[in-house]
Amino acid sequence: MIGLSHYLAVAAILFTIGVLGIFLNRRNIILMLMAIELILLSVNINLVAFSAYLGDLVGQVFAMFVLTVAAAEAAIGLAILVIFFRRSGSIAVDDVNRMHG
Amino acid sequence: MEFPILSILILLPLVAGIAVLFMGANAARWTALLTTLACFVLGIVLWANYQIGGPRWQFVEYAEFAQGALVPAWALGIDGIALMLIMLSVFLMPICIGASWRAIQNRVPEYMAAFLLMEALMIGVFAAQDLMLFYIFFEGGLIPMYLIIGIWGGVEKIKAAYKFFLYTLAGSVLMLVAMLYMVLTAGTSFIPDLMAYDFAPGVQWWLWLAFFASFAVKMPMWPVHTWLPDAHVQAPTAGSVILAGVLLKMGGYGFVRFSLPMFPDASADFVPLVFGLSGIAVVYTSLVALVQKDMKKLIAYSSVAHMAFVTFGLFAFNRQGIEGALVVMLSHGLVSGALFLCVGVIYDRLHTREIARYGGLADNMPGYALLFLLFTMASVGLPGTSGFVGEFLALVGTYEMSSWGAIVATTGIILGAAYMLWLYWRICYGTQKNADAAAMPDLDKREWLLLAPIAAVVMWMGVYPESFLAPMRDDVGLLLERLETAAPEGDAHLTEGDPSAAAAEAEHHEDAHAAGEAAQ
Amino acid sequence: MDLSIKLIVFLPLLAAMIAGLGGRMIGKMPAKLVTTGALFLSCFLSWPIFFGFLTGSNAETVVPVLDFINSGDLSVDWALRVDTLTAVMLVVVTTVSSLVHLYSWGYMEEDPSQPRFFAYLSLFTFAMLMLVTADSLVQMFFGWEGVGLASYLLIGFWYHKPSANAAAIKAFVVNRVGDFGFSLGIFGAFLVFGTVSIPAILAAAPDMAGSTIGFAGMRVDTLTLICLLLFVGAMGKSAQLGLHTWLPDAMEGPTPVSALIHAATMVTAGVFMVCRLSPLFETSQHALDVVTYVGAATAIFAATVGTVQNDIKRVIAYSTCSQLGYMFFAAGVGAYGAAMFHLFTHAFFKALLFLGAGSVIHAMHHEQDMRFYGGLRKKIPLTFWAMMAGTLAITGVGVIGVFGFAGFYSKDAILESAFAAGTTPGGVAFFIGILAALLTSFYSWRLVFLTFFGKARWAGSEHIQHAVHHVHEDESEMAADHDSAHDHDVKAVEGTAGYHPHESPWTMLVPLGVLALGAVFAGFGFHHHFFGEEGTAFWAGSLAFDEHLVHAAHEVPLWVKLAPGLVMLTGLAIAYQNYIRDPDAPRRFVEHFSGLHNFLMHKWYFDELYHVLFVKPALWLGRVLWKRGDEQTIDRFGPHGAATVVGLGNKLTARLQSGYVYSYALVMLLGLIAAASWAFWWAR
Amino acid sequence: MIATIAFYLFASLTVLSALLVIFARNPVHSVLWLIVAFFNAAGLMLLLGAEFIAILLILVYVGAVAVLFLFIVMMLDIDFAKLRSGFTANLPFGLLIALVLLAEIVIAVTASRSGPIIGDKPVDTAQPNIIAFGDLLFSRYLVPFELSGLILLVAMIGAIVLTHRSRGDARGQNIHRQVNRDPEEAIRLTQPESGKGVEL
Amino acid sequence: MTYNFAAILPELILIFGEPVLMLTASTMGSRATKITTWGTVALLVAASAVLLLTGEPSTGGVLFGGLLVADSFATFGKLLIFGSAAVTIIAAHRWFGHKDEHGPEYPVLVLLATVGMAVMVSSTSLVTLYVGLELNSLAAYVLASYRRTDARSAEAGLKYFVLGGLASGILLYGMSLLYGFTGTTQFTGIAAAFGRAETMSLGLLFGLVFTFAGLAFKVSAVPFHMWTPDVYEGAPTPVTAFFASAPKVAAMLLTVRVAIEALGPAIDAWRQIVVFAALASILLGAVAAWGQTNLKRLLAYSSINNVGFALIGLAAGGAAGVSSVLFYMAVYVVMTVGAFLVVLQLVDDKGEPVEEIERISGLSRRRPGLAAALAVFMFSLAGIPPLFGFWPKLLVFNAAVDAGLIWLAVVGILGTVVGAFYYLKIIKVMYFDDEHGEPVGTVRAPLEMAFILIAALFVSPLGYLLIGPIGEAANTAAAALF
Repeated sequence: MIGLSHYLAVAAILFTIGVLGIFLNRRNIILMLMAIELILLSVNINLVAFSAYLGDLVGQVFAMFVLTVAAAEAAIGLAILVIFFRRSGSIAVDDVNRMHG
Repeated sequence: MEFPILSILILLPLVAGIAVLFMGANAARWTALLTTLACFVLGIVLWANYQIGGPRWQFVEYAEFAQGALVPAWALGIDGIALMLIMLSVFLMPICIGASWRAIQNRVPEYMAAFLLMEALMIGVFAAQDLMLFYIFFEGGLIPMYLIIGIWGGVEKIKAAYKFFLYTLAGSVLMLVAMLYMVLTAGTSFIPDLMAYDFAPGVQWWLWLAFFASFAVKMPMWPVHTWLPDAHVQAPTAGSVILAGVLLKMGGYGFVRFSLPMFPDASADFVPLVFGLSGIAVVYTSLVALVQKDMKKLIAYSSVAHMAFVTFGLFAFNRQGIEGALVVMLSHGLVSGALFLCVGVIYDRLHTREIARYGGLADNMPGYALLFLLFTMASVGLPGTSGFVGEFLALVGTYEMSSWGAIVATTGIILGAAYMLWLYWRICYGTQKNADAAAMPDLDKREWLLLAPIAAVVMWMGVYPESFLAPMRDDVGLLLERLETAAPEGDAHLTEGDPSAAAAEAEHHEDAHAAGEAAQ
Repeated sequence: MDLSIKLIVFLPLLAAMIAGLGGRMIGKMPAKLVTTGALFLSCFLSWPIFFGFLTGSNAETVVPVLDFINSGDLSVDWALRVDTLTAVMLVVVTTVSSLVHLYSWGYMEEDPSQPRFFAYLSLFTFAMLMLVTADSLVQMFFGWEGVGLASYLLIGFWYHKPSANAAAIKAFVVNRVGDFGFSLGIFGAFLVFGTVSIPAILAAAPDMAGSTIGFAGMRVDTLTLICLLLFVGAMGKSAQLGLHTWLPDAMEGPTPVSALIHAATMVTAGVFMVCRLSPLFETSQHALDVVTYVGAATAIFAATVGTVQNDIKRVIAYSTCSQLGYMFFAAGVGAYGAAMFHLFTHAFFKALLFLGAGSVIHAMHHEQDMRFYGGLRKKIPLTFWAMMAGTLAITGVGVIGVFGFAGFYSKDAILESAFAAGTTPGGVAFFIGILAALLTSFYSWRLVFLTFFGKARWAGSEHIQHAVHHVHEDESEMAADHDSAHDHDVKAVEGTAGYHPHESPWTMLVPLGVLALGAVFAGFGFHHHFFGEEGTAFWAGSLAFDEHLVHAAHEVPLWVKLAPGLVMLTGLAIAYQNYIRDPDAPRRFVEHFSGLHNFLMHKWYFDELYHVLFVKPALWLGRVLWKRGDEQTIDRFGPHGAATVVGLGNKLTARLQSGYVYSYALVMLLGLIAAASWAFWWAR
Repeated sequence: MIATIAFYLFASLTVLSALLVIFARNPVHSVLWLIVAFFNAAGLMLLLGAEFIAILLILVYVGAVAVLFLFIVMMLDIDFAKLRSGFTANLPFGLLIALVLLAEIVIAVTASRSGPIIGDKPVDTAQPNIIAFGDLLFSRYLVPFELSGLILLVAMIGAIVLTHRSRGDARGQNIHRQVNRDPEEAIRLTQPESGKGVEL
Repeated sequence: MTYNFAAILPELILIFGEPVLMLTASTMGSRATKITTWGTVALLVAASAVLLLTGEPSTGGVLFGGLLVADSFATFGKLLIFGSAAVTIIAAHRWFGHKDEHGPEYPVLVLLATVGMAVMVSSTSLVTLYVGLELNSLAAYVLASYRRTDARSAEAGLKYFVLGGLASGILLYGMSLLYGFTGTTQFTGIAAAFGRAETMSLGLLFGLVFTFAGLAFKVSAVPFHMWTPDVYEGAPTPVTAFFASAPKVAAMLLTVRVAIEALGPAIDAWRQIVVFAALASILLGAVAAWGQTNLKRLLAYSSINNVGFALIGLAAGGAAGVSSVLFYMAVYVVMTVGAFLVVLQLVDDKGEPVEEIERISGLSRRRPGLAAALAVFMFSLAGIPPLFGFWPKLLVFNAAVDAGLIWLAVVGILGTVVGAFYYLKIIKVMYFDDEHGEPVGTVRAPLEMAFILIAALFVSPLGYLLIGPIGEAANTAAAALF
C-alpha cells in the first residue's frame, strides 16, 4: 500500500538531487537553475501529498503559488544568466568568481 | 535645584569642542584655552562650595530620559573623592592645551575638539551617579584618546592607538555585562543605591572579576599593562599628560566607587590576587623601567609601578591605605603629567625621546633642570612632595594588611629611585654630548606657566596634604563602614605577650635564647 | 625658645630658597651672604639653647608648626621638638654647617655655580635640623630623606663628572635600601603602637614587650622586629657595614660637603636615631646585640680599608665609617651617652680633618692622592697645625685624669662602657674597638706623615702639572677630568715641578681654627655632662641614660683604661717607622702581601660583590622582563596573539569565501545538516 | 494494485530523470530530462487526486519554464564542447553529505511518530478538486493570489530591464520624440554658396 | 468573508500607486526616471503617514482569515522599511544620475520589493510569508544585477539568485513539513501544534530547522551568509544600501515573528540554533571583515556581524528580547544607511565611485564633514559609547542576561571587541594615514548630506534622548507578538 511516507520519500530524494545539482556541478549555471526547479518540484510533491492526506486544500493552493513563483524565478534567473553571459561570454560555474574573500 | 554646575562643567567643553571644529587654528587654541580655564574656575567654585562634612553627595542633579532601570538617567553628583579627581582633570586640562600650543600645528581645531571632548567625558566619569551614564562616559573616553594618539601621535602611532583602544575596550566590555546583571538584580542603576546593595557573595565574585577586568586594564595592572608604554610613547605630549594624569585614575576611581563598596566580600576574597599582581607590577615594571632607552617609555613603566601602590592601598581595607591610594592617584596625576610635560619640552626642541641624545642639560637649561629635578624627586616619593604622602599612607595601610605586600611594595621605592635618578643623570647631568642638545634654550614663559603651577601643587600636597585629604575623609569613612564586615585580617596582627615575663627577660639578658624561640 | 627654634630651622630653608631660586637674579655674593648669614644666625641661636640644657634652665618643649598628615589614627604634625639630645645636635649641625659655609667661600671661590652650592648646603642644613627636631617618625623620615636629597645633590654637584653622578645615585639608592627598612619600621611601629609620635612610642614600648607580630609569613618578636627594621635605616644613613659602600664614593663631592654631610652631621643621623629611640631599643636585647655587632664590624672593617687608601679624603671617609661603628656599638651596649658624646666630638675633629684635607687639596690644586704630597708642613703651616689637632683628637691622645683631646674622652668612654657592659657582644666590641683604635692611630698618622712630612713628591701629579701650565683653568673643568686616582698605577716623583703650594685664604682658615678649638676642648669640656656623673641630669630623659653603666665604666680595670692609649702609641710607632724612617717599607709590604693589600684596596670587594649580586642582575632582569616578558610573552600571547589569531581566522574565512557558488552552497548545506543533526540529537 | 504500480513507475521515473538532469552532459538533454521529470511528477500528483495541480505543473513547467530553458540554452551561443564536464573536487564528500541529508530527511519525515494527526490514506473529497480549489483561492487566498500577480510583474519588469538593450543600429519608433518634436528643429534651412554646396 | 482593506491601506497605496506612476512615466520620456523616483518616494511617505496616523485597527489586526495582521509589530517594521527604502531611492537617484543605467524601473522594483517586505512583516501564514518573501527576493535579484554593464553586478545577481533559490527551496521544504505535520499554515495553528506534546515530532522539528535555515539566509546569518559579501560588493552601491537596510529589517522581523508566533512554544528547540547562528555571525563577521579592502564588502561583513547581535536578542526570547531586536534594527538601519550614504558620496575626480578602503585615506582632510560622519557611524556600529549604537547592543545583552544567558552576553560582548577592530580600520585610514588616494571629487548632494547629518545626529549621544519614544514603540511592537 502506498502511503504518505512514500511520497515524502520521493520528494526527499528529489530535494537531495536538486541540492546535489547545485553544489556538485561545475559545468554550467543553467543546470543550477534546473536544480532549483527540481527542489521546488520536490516541495510541490510534499505539499500536494500532505494536502491529500490531510484532506486540506491549502497545500495545493500553496503548491500553486510555488509554481507561480517558480515560473517567475525561472524568468528572472534566465535573464540574469543572459546578462552574465553577455558580460563574460561564459556560463561556466567556475567563471562566476570575480568576487571572493 | 540651584545652579547645575556639574552639567555646565560637562557641557561647556562639549559645546566648545563642537564649536572649535568650525574655527581657524588660532581661534581654536584660544577658545580651547579659555574654555578649559573657565572649567578650572568652575572647578575652584566647586571646591569652594563643597561642604566638608556635609551631605555625602553634593551638587546633585537628576533628570530622566525615559523610564526603565537600564536607561541612563542624567544623574550627577559628587563626593569628595570625585571632587578631587574632577579638580585634577580641570587643573591639568588648561596645561594640556598650553602644552599643545606650538607643538601641534596640523589639524588644530580637531585636536582642540578632541581634548575638550575628553575633558567633558572625564568630568562626566567622575560626576556620573548612574551606572549606565558612567559606563557611557567611561568608554566614550576611548574615542578622543584613540584619535589623539592616532592622528597626532608618533611614528608607531597606529599600533599604539589600536592597542590602547582594543585593550581597554576588551577590559571594559565584561564590566558591562556585570553592570547589566547588577541593574537587573538590584533593579536600579543609581550608583549610591548600588553602593548600598548587598549582592549575594557567590555573585559578587563574578561581578568583581568583571569589574576588575576593566579597571585592571585601565589602571593598568600587570600583566595587562603593555598598552600603556606604547600609548604613552606615541601620544603627543598633552595626550600623555591626560592619559597618565587622569585616564589611569579612572581605574582607581572604579575600584573605590564600584569594586570595594558594591562587592565588599569579593574584594576581601581577592586581596591576595590584587596584592600579588600589584607586587609583581612594582618589581617587574620598575626593573623594566630601569633599562628603557626612551624617556617616555621609562616614565610610562614607572606609572605602572606607581599605580600598583594605588591598588595596594585600596585593597588594604583600612583608612590609611585607601586615603593613601587616593593621594597617590592625585599625586601621580600631577607628577607623571609634569614629567611628560618635561619630556615634551625637550622633545619639542630636539624631536627625539632617546635618552642618549641628551645630557648635561643642567648647563643650558637650568630652570628646566630644577623643575625636572623636583618632579623626579616627587616621583621617587621624597618627603615634602606629594609623592611621599600618598605612598607613605598607602604603604602604611598595606603593611597593616600584608607585611609581604609592604615589603615588596617598598622595594619599589628603591628601584624607583634608581631608574628615575639614572634618567635624570642621563638627561640633565653629565657632559653635553650633542651640539644641538647643548644649544637648546631654557624654558620660555609659556613652559614656565605650564610647569610652575604643577610644581606648586606638588609641593602643596607634599607639605600640607590636609587640603586634599579633608574633602575625602568622610567618604573614605563611609567606604570603610561598608567594608567593615568583610575586611580580612592582616597577616601582621599583633599577639600580646606577657609583659611581666618580658620585663624579667629584659633584666636577664642571658634569657635571650628564649626570646629567640619566641621570635620563631 | 619657640621663636628661636623656628628661626634656627627655617632660616636655612629660607636662605636656600633665596639662593637657589633667585641665585641667578641676585648674583653670587648676595647668595653667599644670605646663606652664610642665615647659618651663623642659626648657630648663634643654637648655642644658647644648648647651654640652657647644659645648665638645666631649659626644659623639653615641642613647638607645633603645621598639620601634616591626618589619616584616621595616623596623625602627623609638623612640629619642632627641643630637648637635650636635639640641642646637642643643633649645635653640632649649625656650628659645623655655618663654618663649612664660611669655609666654602674660599674653597669654592672659583666655581661658577656657587649660589647653587650654597643653596644646597643650606637646604641640607634645614633638612638635618628637621631631622633632629623631629617629634614623630614621619618628620624624622622627612629630614632623613631631605638630607639624602641634599647629599645626592651635593655629591653630584660637579654633575659633569660621571663618577660624581654615579656616586650621587649610589648614595641615594643605597640610602633608599636603608629607608626600605626605616619605612617598614615606621609602618610596623604604627601598626603596633597606633601612632608615629616618638614620645608616645617610647612610652608604650615597654608594654609591648614579649608580644609577637607576623612578618613576611613568620611570627617574630614585635619590638625586635621594629628595632631592627629601624636600625636598617640607621645603617644606611650611617654607612654601616653592608650599606657603607656609598660613603667613600661620596667623596666625589666638594670637600666642604664631605666635612659637613659625610663626617659631621648626616652620617651620624643613624646614631642619633638609635639614641633618640633608645628606650625602644632598650626593650629588645636582640636588636641591641645586632647593633653592637654591626657597629663593631664596621669599626674594624673601615679601619682596615682606611690603612691602605691613597686618596686623602677616602682615608678620612673610612675613618668616619669606622668611628660611626664605634658610636653604634656604644649604643648597642647601652652607652647612649657615650655614643652621643663621640658623635659630638667626632663632629668637630672629623670636620676639622676634612676641612684641613680640603685646605691641602686646595693648596695642591685638587690633587687628592697623598702619594703626590709630602713635606707640606712648611708650605701650609696653619693647615698643618689644624690637621695635627684633628689627628690628636681622633687618635685619642690624652693623659688620664689630666687632659685629653676630644677623642680621648669619647673613645675611651665607649671602650670602657663596652667592657663594662659585661656581655658577650660588649666584650667582643671592646676588643675589636681596641684593634680598630690601633688601626685608627696608624692610618691617621700615616696621613699626616705622608702629607706633611718627607719630601715634596708632586712633580708627577697631573693636577699640579695642569695647574702650572694653565693656572687660570676653570675649577670645574679640572674636576671633570679628574679620575679616581687610587686604582691606576701612580708614579710618584719627588720634586715640586716648580709648583709652590700656598696657604688657604682666611675664610678657610677661620673655620679650621674654630674647629680645632673644638677638637681640642670639646671632650674635656663636656665629658661630665655627656657621659659622666652629670649625665642623668643633662640628658633629662631624652635618651635612655644608664647611670649604672657609667659607674661601671669608670671602674673598669686599669689595663682597660690604658689600652686605648697604648694602642694609639703603637699605631703611631708603626706609622712613624714605615713612613718617616723607612719610606720604602710600605712598598715591600705590598709586594709581600699583595693579596691582603688588594683585598683591602678593593674595600673587601664589596662594590664588586654588589655589582654582581644586585646591579647586573637588576639590569639583566629588567631587559629580560621587558623583551621576554612584555614583548615576547604578554604582548605575544595577549594583544598580538589575539591579532594573529584574528588574522589567521581572517585568512580562513577568506579561503572559505572562495567565490564559487557551489562552495557557498556547500557551506549552507553543511549548516543545514548540522542543524538537522542537532535536531536529531535534541529530539532523542 | 494498479495505483501501487503506477506510483512506483512514476516515482522511479521521476527520480531517474531528475538524476539525469543533473548528470546529463548536454544542457539540452538536461532540459529534456527535466520535462520528463515534470511529467512523472504530474503523474504522482494525479495519483494523489490533485488533478488541477498536475495539469498546472505540465502547463506551467513544461509549457513555459522548460521551453524557456530550452530557448535560452539555444539562444546563448554556448560552445558545449568547451564546457567542463567534471564535477567539483568534493564530489565524494558532496555525495556523502547529500546521502546523510537524505537519510536524515527520510527518517525524520517517515518516522512512526512523525504525523499523528495525518491519516495514512488519501482523503476522498466529494467535491471536484478544481472547484474547491477555486473557492479557496478566490476567497481566503485572494491577497496572496493578487500578490503573486505582482511577482509576475516583477519577473516581467526584471526580465525586460535586465535583458533589453537599446541597440544603436536598431531603429525604433520613439513616439515621445515624434509627438514632442518642434517644427523649428525638424527642418534645417541652409543657403550654401554656389559651388560649395553638397560635396559629391 | 469580509475584507478589511482599510487595514492594508499603506500597502494598497503602494500597489495601486505604482502602476499609475509607471503609466505616467511612460509618457514622460527622459523625465520618466525623475517622475518614478519622486513619485515612489511620495508613495512611501504617504504610506508611512497613513501608518502613523491610523494606528492599530480595532479588529486586533488579524486580516483575511489570519493570513495577514496589521499589528504594531508590523507597523514598526513597515515604518523602518518604508523610510529606508525612500532614502535609498533618493540616494540612488543621485548616484545613477550621471549614467544612463538608471531607469524609471529602478524605483518601481524597489517599491515592489518594499510591498513584498511589508507583506513579510505582517504575514501570519506560511503562504503569505512565502509570497511576500518571493516578491521581495525576485525584485532583489533584479536589483542586484541592475548595472548590466558591470560584470560584478551580473555576478552578484547570479550568485544571489542561485543561492537565494536554494535557500527558498530549503525554506519551502521546511514550510511544507510544518504544514504537513501540523495541518495548517497559520502561525497560531503551528504554535498550537508545537505546544501540544503529542503532536511534537521529529518531522515537525525538521520543518522548524529548515524554516530557520531559510530565514537565516534572508538575514544573512552564518552559515547562510555566504552570498552577502559578494552580493554587497557586486551590486550597485545604492542597491547595497537598500539590501543592508530594509530587507534586513523585514527578514529579521519576519524571523522574529515566525520564531515567536509560530515556533514560540518550541523555543528550547530553536534557541540553540539561534545562539549558534548569533555567535557565529558575530565572530565570523568580525574576523572576516578584518582583511577587507573594499568598503562595501567590509560593510557586508559588518551587517553579518550586526545581525549576530540582533539574534542574541532573539535568542533571549520574551518581550524584552523581541523589543531589543526591534530597537537594534531601528538603530542599525540608521547607522548602516548613514554609512552607505557616505559611501555613495565617494567618487573620484572622474565621477567614478570609490569603493577601495585605501583610496579614502586622508578623507578627513579633503572632506572633513563626510569623514567625521563616517567615523561616527563606524564608532556607532562598533558599539562604542557614547554613540547611540551602543544602546541597542546593550539592550540585546541585557535581554540575554535577563534570560539567564549570561555566557552568551559575555561571548557576544567580547565579539564587539574583535568587531571594533575593523571599524577602527576605516577611521584609521581616514584620519591617521597620509593621503595617497586620488582626490575625492565632490558631489553636490544637499539632500543626501542632510540625511547623513540627520543620521549622524541620531547616532550621536543626542540619540539617547530618543530612548524613550523608540523604546516605547519597540515595547509596544514586541508586546503585539505575545
